[in-house]
Amino acid sequence: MVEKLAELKVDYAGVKFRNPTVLVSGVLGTDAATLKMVAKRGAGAVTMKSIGPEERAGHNNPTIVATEHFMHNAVGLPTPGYKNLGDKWEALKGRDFPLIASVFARSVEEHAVVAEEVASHKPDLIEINLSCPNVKGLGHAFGTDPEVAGKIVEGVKKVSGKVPVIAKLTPNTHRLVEVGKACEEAGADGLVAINTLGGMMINIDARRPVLHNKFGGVSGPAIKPVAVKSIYQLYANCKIPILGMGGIINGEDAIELMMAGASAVGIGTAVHYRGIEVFELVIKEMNDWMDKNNVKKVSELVGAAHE
Amino acid sequence: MVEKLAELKVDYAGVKFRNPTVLVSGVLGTDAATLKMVAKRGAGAVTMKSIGPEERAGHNNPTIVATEHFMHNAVGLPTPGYKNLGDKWEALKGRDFPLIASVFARSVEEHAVVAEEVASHKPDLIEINLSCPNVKGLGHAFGTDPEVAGKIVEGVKKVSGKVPVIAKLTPNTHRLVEVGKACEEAGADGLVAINTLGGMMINIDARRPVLHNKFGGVSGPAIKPVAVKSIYQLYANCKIPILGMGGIINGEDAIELMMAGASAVGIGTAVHYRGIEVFELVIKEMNDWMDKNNVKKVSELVGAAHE
Amino acid sequence: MSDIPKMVEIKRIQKETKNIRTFFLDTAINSAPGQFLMAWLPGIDEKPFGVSFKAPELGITVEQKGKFTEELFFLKEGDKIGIRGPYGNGFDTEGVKTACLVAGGVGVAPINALAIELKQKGVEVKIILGARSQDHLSLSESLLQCGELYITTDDGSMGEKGFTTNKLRALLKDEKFDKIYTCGPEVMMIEVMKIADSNGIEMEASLERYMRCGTGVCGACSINGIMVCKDGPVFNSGQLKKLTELGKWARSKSGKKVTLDDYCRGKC
Amino acid sequence: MSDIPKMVEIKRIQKETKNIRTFFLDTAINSAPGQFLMAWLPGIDEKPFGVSFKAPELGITVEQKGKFTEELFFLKEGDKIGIRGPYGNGFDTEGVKTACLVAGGVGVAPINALAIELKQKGVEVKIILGARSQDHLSLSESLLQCGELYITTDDGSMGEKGFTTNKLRALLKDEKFDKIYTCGPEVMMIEVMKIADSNGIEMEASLERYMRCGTGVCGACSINGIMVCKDGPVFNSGQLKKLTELGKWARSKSGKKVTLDDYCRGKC
Ligand SMILES: Cc1cc2nc3c(=O)[nH]c(=O)nc-3n(C[C@H](O)[C@H](O)[C@H](O)COP(=O)(O)OP(=O)(O)OC[C@H]3O[C@@H](n4cnc5c(N)ncnc54)[C@H](O)[C@@H]3O)c2cc1C
Ligand SMILES: Cc1cc2nc3c(=O)[nH]c(=O)nc-3n(C[C@H](O)[C@H](O)[C@H](O)COP(=O)(O)OP(=O)(O)OC[C@H]3O[C@@H](n4cnc5c(N)ncnc54)[C@H](O)[C@@H]3O)c2cc1C
Ligand SMILES: Cc1cc2nc3c(=O)[nH]c(=O)nc-3n(C[C@H](O)[C@H](O)[C@H](O)COP(=O)(O)O)c2cc1C
Ligand SMILES: Cc1cc2nc3c(=O)[nH]c(=O)nc-3n(C[C@H](O)[C@H](O)[C@H](O)COP(=O)(O)O)c2cc1C
Ligand code: FES
Ligand code: FES
Repeated sequence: MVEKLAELKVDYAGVKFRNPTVLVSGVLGTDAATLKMVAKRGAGAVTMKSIGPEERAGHNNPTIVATEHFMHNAVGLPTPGYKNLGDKWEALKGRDFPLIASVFARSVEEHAVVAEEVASHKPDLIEINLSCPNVKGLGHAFGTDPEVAGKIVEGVKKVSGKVPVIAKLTPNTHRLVEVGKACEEAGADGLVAINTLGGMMINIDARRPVLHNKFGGVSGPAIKPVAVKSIYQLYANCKIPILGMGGIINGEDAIELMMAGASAVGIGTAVHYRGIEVFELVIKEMNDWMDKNNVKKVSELVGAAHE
Repeated sequence: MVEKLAELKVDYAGVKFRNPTVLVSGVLGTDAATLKMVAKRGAGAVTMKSIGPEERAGHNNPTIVATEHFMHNAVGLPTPGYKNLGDKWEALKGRDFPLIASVFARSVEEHAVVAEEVASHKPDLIEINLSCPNVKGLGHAFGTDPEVAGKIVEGVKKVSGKVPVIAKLTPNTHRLVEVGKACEEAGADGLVAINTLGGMMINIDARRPVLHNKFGGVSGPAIKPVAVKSIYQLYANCKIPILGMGGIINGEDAIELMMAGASAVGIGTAVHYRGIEVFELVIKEMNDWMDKNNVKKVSELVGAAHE
Repeated sequence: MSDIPKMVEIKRIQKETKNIRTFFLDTAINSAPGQFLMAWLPGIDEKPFGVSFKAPELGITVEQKGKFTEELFFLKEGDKIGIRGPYGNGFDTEGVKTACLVAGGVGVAPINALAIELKQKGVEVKIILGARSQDHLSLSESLLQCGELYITTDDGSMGEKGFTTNKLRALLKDEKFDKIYTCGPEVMMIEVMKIADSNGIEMEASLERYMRCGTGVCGACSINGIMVCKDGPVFNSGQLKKLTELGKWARSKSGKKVTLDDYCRGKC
Repeated sequence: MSDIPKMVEIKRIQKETKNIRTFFLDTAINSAPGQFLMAWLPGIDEKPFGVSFKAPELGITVEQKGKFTEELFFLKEGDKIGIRGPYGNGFDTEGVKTACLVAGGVGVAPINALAIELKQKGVEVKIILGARSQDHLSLSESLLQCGELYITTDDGSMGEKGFTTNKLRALLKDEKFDKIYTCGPEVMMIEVMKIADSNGIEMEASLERYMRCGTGVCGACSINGIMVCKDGPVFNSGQLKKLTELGKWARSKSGKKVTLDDYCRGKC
């Protein structure tokens, strides 16, 4: 039972994770049974698929494709809507693993509406997905504007009660660090970095974008260097802890993101490449590396590449 | 002699390229002999390593590393300086291939100073590298601010005489399209997209960033979807032609970038993966695909994924 | 390795009934019976279809039901569609010497691929093929080559009038099989499972849920935390019995829990 | 496949002279004689070094010259350095039955790896090892195991006083070789090439230029448009004769064309 090794426990934004690996939002988080299964298969914490203001079917397929270098998706934020999740919350009561509830909305105010209801079901953390397009703004994501991002965090903090609030940042901007700082100042308890990188694939034989939505997010090995840089810069400029993600496939990748400054690490796309066993595998690989390098506590790795 | 096939000729910003493949700036462009060799080995046009305001040694090594997914570099813009290139210009006189001169500088005004001298040596195109950090600004690259980018292009256009001016954009911003439009309005004859994606790699055994400069640019397969999206959006919003680059390894990749909207395509990192033969190979692969799909002129592919 | 759609030509279209066609594709894919492809119509959608013929030509057998299949039925030989896969686990045929295959409606698609393989392996095969009416019956010619074929229709328009499960019960009075395989409406498959259980025979069923990735990543196809696309679509009775959602619940495109009935009526 | 530095332990440091040490590394790399590694000292720099010993332990032989090598010389056994590679083409030994190896200074490093391989292949080897003085002479013990060894020093502090090229001329009066291999200062290698040519003997020399990528991408190491890191570092006399920059020009870190003299004095 690798996940029971004491040295792998981490504290993230006041919540104890059994180990640093976290199931990211949007991957396998659709129902309670799956979340429980992922926790059972080793994840230190799990994230529910992002919850939105009203029911959305998401985009037509193809929504998710992959090459050897990356996964490319535009699922279109399908969600039953925050009011239609009773069965899911019910089934997650009495769980023995930390649960992160991801939320998104279409305006600053709506974030608080969704988050208030979500907080009442007592997830262990509320994650604000700041990467959604800001329909009222310029069309860019909320996460490209420090001021707007700060306001969203502030609004959610007012209604979240005792549940810590973490802000998930988009890498698709030169203002990432400013946005992170604004969230911290607004009271965020932690940061999550990074969401997917904006991209597009064209099938030349069809002469068309591959994804039904044309544009989509890139994740997996291709974005690891972007994740490492983002985390490194956030760690250097913010004090709140970082849940790092982007391109982790194996234990060494996880350690790399931790050395950049992550207190815990998300795993998403790797489920595609290595299956659901990836959590157990990554934990084992981290443990092996730590043993070989005489590292007693995984927390010693956090920010180790900064000197 | 594949490069002689009529249907592969393209016109980019008023300059005729023998075929759509272009050696990108920063790869093999250090000296005249190498540029000639690359042209001989098939490239439709070649770009000189970016020329700066004064001699710079660049960073210590490691400056260039690679994995199976990407190349990661922070060479640090080494340059003899625009005043120390007499021998190179001399050796490039009477050439039988189009030559792109890439320039960079540290302020809006300095760009014009460098470009004026460069223009006097009559390259076929002047490419402005807008990705350098703007030391006088917020530390971001000039290419993240449409207003500044426009001013730089305007200044260079004033001194460039008959040499067309093209602006090379950075993908590290949510304002890419705005920057492209600003350059177009300022008189740019073409756009170049994309430069490298900002990233970082950490060697966990050394507990250190791999590149001496810590941060660096990511190129190769990992950034292709970012390049395709960038080019697609620029094509939809600007009228001037696009020299597309980012992650082209084979002929199908080149066609993908052209279908996104590129009139010609840059090849850089692929030299690492396939050697200098990559130009001949890509041209052959493009030609094979065109034959199979009954496409007579490569220009028919430009923007074909837009409907 | 790459899970991106590849455009392939429709080499031949075989009309099975008014509503059912088999599309033979100009490509070779090494798939096991029970595995499926994701088929893409650019600009329309991408949906899963079981492989009904593996060789000499790769075939999928499709019933026209709604938007996607309607668009697919507009296509002619020579047109192209995108495919990726094969995905899923496929049927387990190890050690099987005698088998009974029970197909309902277009669930016959993967059953046909299985029947062909079992025949090649020298397995003794009996097949029960059922549908609402003649219009929903397909691939009987191919199945006839693979073993003894029994046809049932709800309305009696072809074969015996009645359900496949009635026929199965009847057959089991005199016969024994190493394994029963089934694909069709979930209620039918549950019934087949019960019959197999009470006769002490191993069985496998191929399930259907809404799918996006096809590779076990997105969670859209979850049934009790099991991914139908990757852990399935084929499950044996031991596995099926643990699926409390079987026959009752499914998840709509939005991820909302809906009754299987609503799901099948497209009310989601 | 991955061209990123891997941290490896220094297993053993062998002092060759006051200024030259061989570092044996705890790793196995399948390199051919003449290939080189990029050695990384985190926070300092990364530089190319020829492989001097391939097995049983991988070794590089380094002369302390400036910043990087000074830092390297601070390291002790058990410390780690990063390496990537091997890079470059290596010497061509096909069909060679008798060979003469001419090494100048620390150019002996790849020559030693070559001598070991030739000896193993049963090639008859003669080696001329020269340096400014005894302090710059290294690996003579290893070379002695591989063939007949002649030592020359500019100041006569060891072996014969004089240049390696004088010794080579003397040897060639009585002997014939299938091939001459050389590594050392460029002027010396050019002289060796001329001698080989006038005797009608094939030759190969290993060149040195400023390097960044090591894989033929950046163009830093260009000599007449040929990448020393990838097309070389070993060239035969036919190739060398086309290199008009040989012995005259090099490129500094900034990419500026400088005289070879300035380059070697570190004036760049
Ligand atoms: C693993 C797998 C394999 C499949 N193999 C095949 C196959 O071999 N051949 C084939 O024809 N189809 C197969 N399907 C179903 C197929 O993917 C589509 O769902 C079907 O073709 C309907 O698509 P549509 O867009 O035309 O209809 P839609 O517009 O989606 O629906 C039209 C109507 O069809 C009915 N319908 C839709 N989905 C279902 C369902 N799951 N169960 C019952 N009724 C439904 C509803 O009444 C709905 O209103 C498979 C599905 C899965 C998950
Ligand atoms: C393919 C290749 C293989 C090499 N193999 C070896 C090897 O096996 N062993 C080894 O010791 N070195 C080797 N070198 C040289 C090595 O890479 C370094 O350049 C050298 O160690 C000096 O590094 P430094 O930082 O200590 O000195 P620097 O600080 O760079 O230079 C200090 C002084 O050394 C002298 N110097 C530097 N470079 C050269 C040069 N190219 N030619 C002549 N003098 C120079 C100059 O006087 C300079 O001022 C090789 C180089 C190449 C390109
Ligand atoms: C299929 C898929 C769906 C995703 N959906 C969401 C989502 O709903 N909300 C969100 O915040 N992030 C979503 N993401 C982003 C991931 O949570 C994660 O930030 C990103 O994929 C980087 O991690 P990875 O490389 O380990 O996958 C999704 C990613 C994938 C691959
Ligand atoms: C080693 C290296 C050095 C580069 N140097 C420059 C440069 O000096 N100026 C510039 O505008 N772009 C530079 N680039 C970026 C490339 O020109 C190109 O935009 C990018 O690499 C994407 O193309 P690719 O994926 O084909 O390499 C460099 C890229 C690499 C890999
Ligand atoms: S369709 Fe995505 S997990 Fe099954
Ligand atoms: S060192 Fe980069 S091309 Fe040789």
